[in-house]
Amino acid sequence: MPAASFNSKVLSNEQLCSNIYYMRTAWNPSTPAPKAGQFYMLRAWAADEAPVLSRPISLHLFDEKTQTLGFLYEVKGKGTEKFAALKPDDTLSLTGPSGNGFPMEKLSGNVAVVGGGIGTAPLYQLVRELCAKGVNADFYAGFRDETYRLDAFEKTCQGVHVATDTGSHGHKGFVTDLLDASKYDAVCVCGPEIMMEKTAKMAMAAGVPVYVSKEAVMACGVGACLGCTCKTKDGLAGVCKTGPIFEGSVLYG
Amino acid sequence: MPAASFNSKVLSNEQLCSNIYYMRTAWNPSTPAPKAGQFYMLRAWAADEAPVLSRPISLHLFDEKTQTLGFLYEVKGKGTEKFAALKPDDTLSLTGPSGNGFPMEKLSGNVAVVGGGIGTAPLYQLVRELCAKGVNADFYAGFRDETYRLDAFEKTCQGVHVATDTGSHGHKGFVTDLLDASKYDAVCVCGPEIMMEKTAKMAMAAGVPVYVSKEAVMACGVGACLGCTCKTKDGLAGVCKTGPIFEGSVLYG
Amino acid sequence: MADISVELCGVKMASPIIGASGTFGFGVEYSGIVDMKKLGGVSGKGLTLGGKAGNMGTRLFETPSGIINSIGLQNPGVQYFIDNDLPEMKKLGCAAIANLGGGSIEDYEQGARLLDKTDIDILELNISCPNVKAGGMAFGVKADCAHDIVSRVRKCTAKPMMVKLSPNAENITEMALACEAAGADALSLVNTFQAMAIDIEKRKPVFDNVFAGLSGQAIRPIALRMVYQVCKAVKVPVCGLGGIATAHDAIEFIMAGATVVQIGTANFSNPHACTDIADGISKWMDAHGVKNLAEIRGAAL
Amino acid sequence: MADISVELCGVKMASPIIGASGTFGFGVEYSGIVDMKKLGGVSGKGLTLGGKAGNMGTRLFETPSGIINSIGLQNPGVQYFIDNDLPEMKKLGCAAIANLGGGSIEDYEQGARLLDKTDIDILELNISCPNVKAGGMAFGVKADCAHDIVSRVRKCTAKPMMVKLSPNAENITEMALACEAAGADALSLVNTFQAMAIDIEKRKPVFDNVFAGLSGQAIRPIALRMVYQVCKAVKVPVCGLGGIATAHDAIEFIMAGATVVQIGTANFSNPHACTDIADGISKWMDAHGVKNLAEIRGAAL
Ligand SMILES: Cc1cc2nc3c(=O)[nH]c(=O)nc-3n(C[C@H](O)[C@H](O)[C@H](O)COP(=O)(O)OP(=O)(O)OC[C@H]3O[C@@H](n4cnc5c(N)ncnc54)[C@H](O)[C@@H]3O)c2cc1C
Ligand SMILES: Cc1cc2nc3c(=O)[nH]c(=O)nc-3n(C[C@H](O)[C@H](O)[C@H](O)COP(=O)(O)OP(=O)(O)OC[C@H]3O[C@@H](n4cnc5c(N)ncnc54)[C@H](O)[C@@H]3O)c2cc1C
Ligand SMILES: Cc1cc2nc3c(=O)[nH]c(=O)nc-3n(C[C@H](O)[C@H](O)[C@H](O)COP(=O)(O)O)c2cc1C
Ligand SMILES: Cc1cc2nc3c(=O)[nH]c(=O)nc-3n(C[C@H](O)[C@H](O)[C@H](O)COP(=O)(O)O)c2cc1C
Ligand code: FES
Ligand code: FES
Repeated sequence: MPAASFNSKVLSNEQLCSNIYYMRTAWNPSTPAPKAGQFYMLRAWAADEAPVLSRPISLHLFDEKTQTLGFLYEVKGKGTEKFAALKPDDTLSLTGPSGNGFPMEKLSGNVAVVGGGIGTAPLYQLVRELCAKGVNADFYAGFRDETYRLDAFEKTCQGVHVATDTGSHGHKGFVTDLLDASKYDAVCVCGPEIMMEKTAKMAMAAGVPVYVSKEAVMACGVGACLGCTCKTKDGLAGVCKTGPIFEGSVLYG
Repeated sequence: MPAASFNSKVLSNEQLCSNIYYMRTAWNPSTPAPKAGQFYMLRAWAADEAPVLSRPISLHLFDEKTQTLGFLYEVKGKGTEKFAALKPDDTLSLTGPSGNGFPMEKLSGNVAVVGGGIGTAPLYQLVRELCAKGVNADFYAGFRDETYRLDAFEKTCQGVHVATDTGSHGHKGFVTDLLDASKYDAVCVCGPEIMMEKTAKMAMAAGVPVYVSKEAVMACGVGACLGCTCKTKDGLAGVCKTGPIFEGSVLYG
Repeated sequence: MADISVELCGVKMASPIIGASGTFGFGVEYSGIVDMKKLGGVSGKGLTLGGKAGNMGTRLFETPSGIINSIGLQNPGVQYFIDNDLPEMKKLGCAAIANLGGGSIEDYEQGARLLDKTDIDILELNISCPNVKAGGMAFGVKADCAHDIVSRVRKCTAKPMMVKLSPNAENITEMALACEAAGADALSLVNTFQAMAIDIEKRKPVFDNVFAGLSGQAIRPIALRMVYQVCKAVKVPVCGLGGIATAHDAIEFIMAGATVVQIGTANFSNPHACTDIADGISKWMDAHGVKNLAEIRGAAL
Repeated sequence: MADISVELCGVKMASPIIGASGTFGFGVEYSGIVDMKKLGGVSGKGLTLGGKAGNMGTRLFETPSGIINSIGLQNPGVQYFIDNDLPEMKKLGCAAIANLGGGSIEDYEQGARLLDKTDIDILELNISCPNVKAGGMAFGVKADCAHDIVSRVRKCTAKPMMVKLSPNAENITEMALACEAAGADALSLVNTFQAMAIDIEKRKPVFDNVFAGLSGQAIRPIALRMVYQVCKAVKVPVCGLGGIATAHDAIEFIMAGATVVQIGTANFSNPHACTDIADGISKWMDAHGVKNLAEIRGAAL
């Protein structure tokens, strides 16, 4: 289904902690329904304003009943700063949903869902979809210091395991310290590159399939520009179309 | 005295009517004091944001006691739109004061001060300075339909004469219909180019010296780029340094 | 409503707006976003005879009002395109333009021969891709090299052939005249400007290839100048591009003499750019009593 | 604090930051704004032997992240400069660089002879102004023409001579090598890019001369590429410019091999640009343990 592009009203845009915001916007029901692991290209500034490129942000929540999209984002630079300045009723332009999304058909039994920092963003919709189809999802989250959206995850998942670098919440150390991949039928992970690689290699060593959400700088977000490639064992792959979800063995095999 | 460049706090920024705003900002007393007919280059956006160039806006009011600068401006495009969005306590960058200003030493007796639309902006500080030195200033103002700041002019000037294109206020027609230049010792004018030319030619025909405030697109505003020239009978002249106030005979002689 | 249809090399187009090569996929990717029937055509991703994996390392970099790209002509090869992408492209409802790049002259010739037998509407010969290490660039820089390759490819196809010029050409007018003399039916310009960026933390160039191509609004004033110069010099129709983002920009290029324009980087800032521009041109023409594009084409020359 | 002083052609400079010709007056205009002692130098308005009234019509036009100018070398003439402006410039406390343009070779020669007898620190030979109708441009485009004029002016002065290159040169590396061979002590690049704009309401070019010069951040990625290419090719020191607006940008040029940089259009967006950049470079060096500019100069080559 090709991506659509539409303007959306901001419903709320809340600062959760230091640099983390949670924004809800109106979904346009004449556009394709998004699923976990997919993303939209977001823009909150005019076409002739900086930055030139729109910014990819994952689907954090899709509530078809209320026709609401949720985005969890961290303020990093120019683009996300402009998102943070949005107020209810402001207009946001969305292009998507893009990407393959998590392979729901391959996820069953017990699934470990592992997030690092803002990498937890796409995982909330994932655990929602997993729960909805009766899959048991345990959530493992690593943060530097402050945690966010754990309440939401706790309402949805059986097990929620937290690690922080500072020890302010949960285990002091890496989230991967907490994970025993061999207990699961599959692992899904999103976070900093080293953390994803470590998690993926742990899962692969345990013979458990692992699905990794990759990042890349994007221009079009719809597979048209070929700007967003990442290395895989079969050569370069486009993150926005072939990904952003890749099997660990394809990336690190 | 070379121009200074400083950041200033917005004190107020009020919409007077459709596209007309009146903004007050804090003057920096370590910078040269401005005088009527001079202007500042204003910027309310980052150096790397559009538009590239800062915008010249005339001194509408300078109150040395309260260290306040007043700017009266019309929203025309990108730059002035950004001014209009400013709120108290926002920061504005100012470069100036620039330009020659009205020749106070040549203004005495009875002076006609003639403005068209937003061209009235520099004339308020002018009538204030004229009154302060005991010169009688009559104010003639032409507007399309809506009028603004007349109350302020009325408090300062003996005679205030208004014309509007629509007839909504005062005389229906041109402000030049109201003016008998021969009654005055000098005429000062700022407004649309055709209106300035007409006024200047009337004054020149009556043998009365006339001072005209010119506009030009400006880059530096301090005489460094030579981008802001206008035609005079002695060749091209830089508006930001030699001007913006020119004798009518120099422009239209 | 003003008539914004045009004819380019005998191909009828609903509007003078074409999606630019490399920025618009094969059109299909934008088909959920853009009403393709309003476009004059889509110029597909640049093709090479045998296909290419494209460049390693950073491929995209944002600059003030522009982007630098180092895609490196990633493409599945001419035959794969013909078998898989062209049928989809032909369903879009606008002209299908195949953009052909390459390393050696022989590859260009063979690619053109293959495309000649298909139902592409126009062949756009890209002699200017700055991202391929071997060859490519030289053809686009020296007028005599360009003449050579264009006349040889000319013999391989009866399709309307539009040659895409590089702004890095030593002399854009001479380049255009050489390509016209060599048998080009139309010229398109500009491709990207050779540019670079340095990662000051790593203290080395951002791109593995060091140099890459700048596009977007930043380059428009230079692109417009080149289009103007070329339109003054040649008789064949010209397709103008380089930083066009609004109807206003497109009209500038048309007044400089362009018959059609292409929209590249602007699609990334506004996915509806192509149709917004087409609609905006009609509107402007209506407001100004202009009935068809011929009335304003070249008006500023 | 890191040492950001440099030496250019034997002239000691407090920092590698120079106000660019035509954008910074003779420095005096910015003396109430910028602490001139922090600058390496000021390159004054472009001079011609007999002076020039400059161009009629529109002189400035804003573009995305850039401006196009058509000043047309308005200047009071070399002798007037020597008598009236140079004394003021010499009081600023940084190097006084005289920028010399012209129409004929003879004018260049005579201008250089006059300047040779003054206490200017460096002569910047502008062979690239695109805004003067007769001559000017050709010198900046063809390497052999450039070689000719540079070697002739070389004979007229013992001052350090920095030749300013045009980005419109057919081949920037050949151009640089030709100027070096002809006796340039340093090279500065880039001047403005030939560009244009069209007033679509009037249906004609915005500028009376049709073409004018694009500067500002828009051109930076292309300017940086050219500086990098030239630094790879020549042995004389290079002064890099073109769209530098921040310390980050300046460091990019230095890592590409530039000894000093000039700041032009950025002064219009931020009148403190020159000193902000100088301070920003020190700060960055401190944060990165870089003690002097030689440590990073050319690091990305
Ligand atoms: C498919 C996909 C989904 C994403 N989902 C989310 C999400 O749900 N929530 C969220 O907060 N972020 C998400 N991101 C990352 C987000 O797109 C970037 O953080 C954002 O584009 C940064 O833009 P900026 O203008 O704020 O920062 P910039 O000014 O562009 O950059 C600021 C700093 O961040 C770094 N940076 C920029 N882009 C990236 C990137 N893609 N990855 C890592 N570092 C980067 C830059 O190097 C720079 O140091 C996603 C990215 C992708 C590709
Ligand atoms: C010395 C001087 C003093 C000025 N004082 C004032 C003042 O006190 N109050 C005030 O409201 N304005 C004043 N102006 C005019 C003001 O600078 C412009 O209206 C402003 O720069 C427009 O910027 P913009 O980005 O909003 O519009 P833009 O987007 O730049 O332009 C919008 C439209 O306005 C036109 N325009 C742009 N600049 C000018 C101009 N300089 N003259 C006429 N039309 C223009 C454009 O052609 C365009 O059609 C002054 C100008 C000068 C030179
Ligand atoms: C990501 C990207 C990929 C491109 N790939 C090609 C290509 O394969 N073939 C080609 O002829 N031009 C290619 N171009 C150049 C564009 O078609 C166009 O000439 C250039 O970007 C200038 O136009 P713009 O400023 O509107 O983008 C590419 C441009 C971009 C940005
Ligand atoms: C208004 C203006 C006037 C200029 N005049 C001259 C000049 O007289 N001589 C010259 O060598 N360069 C001149 N230039 C070019 C600048 O010195 C500089 O090379 C160019 O603008 C690129 O740098 P920038 O992007 O930092 O402005 C001028 C540029 C501008 C914008
Ligand atoms: S971002 Fe354009 S192909 Fe992925
Ligand atoms: S605006 Fe630069 S000299 Fe007047």
